[in-house]
Amino acid sequence: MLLVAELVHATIDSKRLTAEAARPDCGAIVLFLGTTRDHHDGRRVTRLSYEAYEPMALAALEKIEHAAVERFEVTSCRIVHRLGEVPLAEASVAVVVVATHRGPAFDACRFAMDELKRAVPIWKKEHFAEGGEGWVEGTKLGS
Amino acid sequence: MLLVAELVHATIDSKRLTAEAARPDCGAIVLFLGTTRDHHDGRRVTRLSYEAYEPMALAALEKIEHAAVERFEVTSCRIVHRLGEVPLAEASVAVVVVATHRGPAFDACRFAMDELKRAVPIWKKEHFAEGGEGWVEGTKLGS
Amino acid sequence: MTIIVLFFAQAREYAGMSSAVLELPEPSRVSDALAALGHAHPSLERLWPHLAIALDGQLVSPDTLIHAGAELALLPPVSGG
Amino acid sequence: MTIIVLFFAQAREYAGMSSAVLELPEPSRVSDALAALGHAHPSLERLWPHLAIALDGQLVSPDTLIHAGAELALLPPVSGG
Repeated sequence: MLLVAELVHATIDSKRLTAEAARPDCGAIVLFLGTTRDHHDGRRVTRLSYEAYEPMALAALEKIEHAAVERFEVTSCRIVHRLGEVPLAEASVAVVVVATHRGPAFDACRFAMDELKRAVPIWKKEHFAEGGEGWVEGTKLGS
Repeated sequence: MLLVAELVHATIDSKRLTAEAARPDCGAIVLFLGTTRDHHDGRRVTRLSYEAYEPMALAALEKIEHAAVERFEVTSCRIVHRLGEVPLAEASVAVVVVATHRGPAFDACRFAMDELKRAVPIWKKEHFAEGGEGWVEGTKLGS
Repeated sequence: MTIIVLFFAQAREYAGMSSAVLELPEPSRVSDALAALGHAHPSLERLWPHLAIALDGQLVSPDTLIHAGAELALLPPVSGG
Repeated sequence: MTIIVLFFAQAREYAGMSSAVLELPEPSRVSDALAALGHAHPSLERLWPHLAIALDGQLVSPDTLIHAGAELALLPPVSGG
């Protein structure tokens, strides 16, 4: 149960994630929360929403979790991404890494987020204060 | 209220810390939790306790928070350290960094923990399963 | 044969649908499916250079052969996080 | 003059107390205070090479002059986190 990617349609419970992650044989937990921002490229954003190709996104998230554990001296890596509308300043994604020591925990958490932005079929749409909406310019999968 | 170092004698509420840290103009929150471990140098540890020179420790923690914000492109850095007895697998320290982008948030959080280990008058004592206890070998302040 | 096509993000908006059944001759490759989709929804064609294509959840190249009942997904550039 | 001395961690255990009032002649330096403390608590002396000393919350060197009412803290190597 150490590697459990999740896609959720409600608030990400970061307290539950860190509580479930804590282990008596590990000294370091790094939690990254990506939170929704009220501006992008100078335009004011009022709402954000996410969609995913869920089965493929889950497989991609699990692959990242496993890669993080293989590449770095960490015990576990768990990723949760929220879908649907996410209110401003709430977490759209959480990555929790547990390790004996903090250096690898920071490295693995950063790696997981870099991979998540690059290799997971999830899309973010911004709704602008001035009207209109747009998909955030992204990265072609497999590139 | 962005830089508020705290010394606490009860459970560190990481959910409150991340909730208070979240800002609509920032996209990244990095939380580090240092958790107490059940072993050290091959010996089984059953209990841990911390003590501090509190006024000087608070000043040192605040100095680290300010240094993190000055050195890295981050909005805030907040450190909470627990004192007294800390049960195994619970957090003895939390560092929360908020930033527009995640790279500086990871860097600043790691910097704050490195500084905390080096420059804050806090001491950790381990109680061993085989009996006996010992202060964890540390770093001379000012070195 | 028929396959299922899934449209995501911009592809969903340009096509005006999130999924569809597509009838294809046998044998067909991914490029044949895209040509048929472009014919049905010309607005999709400006996305072609930017799309990744998945067949049954795996990224594939345009010359990959499609089997009956496959799930083909049109994946615009991703922006999770 | 009198000053307050605070003992932490190993220093507290070796001295058998967490704080004390120390009487010193005027003028006195930090090194004079340490000599008086080592005289009263010989077990503290093995800590000297490892200790940092704070005067009113600031790290100081042994030749720093002490004023009446100062707070002198004996700080063994730190291990927070």
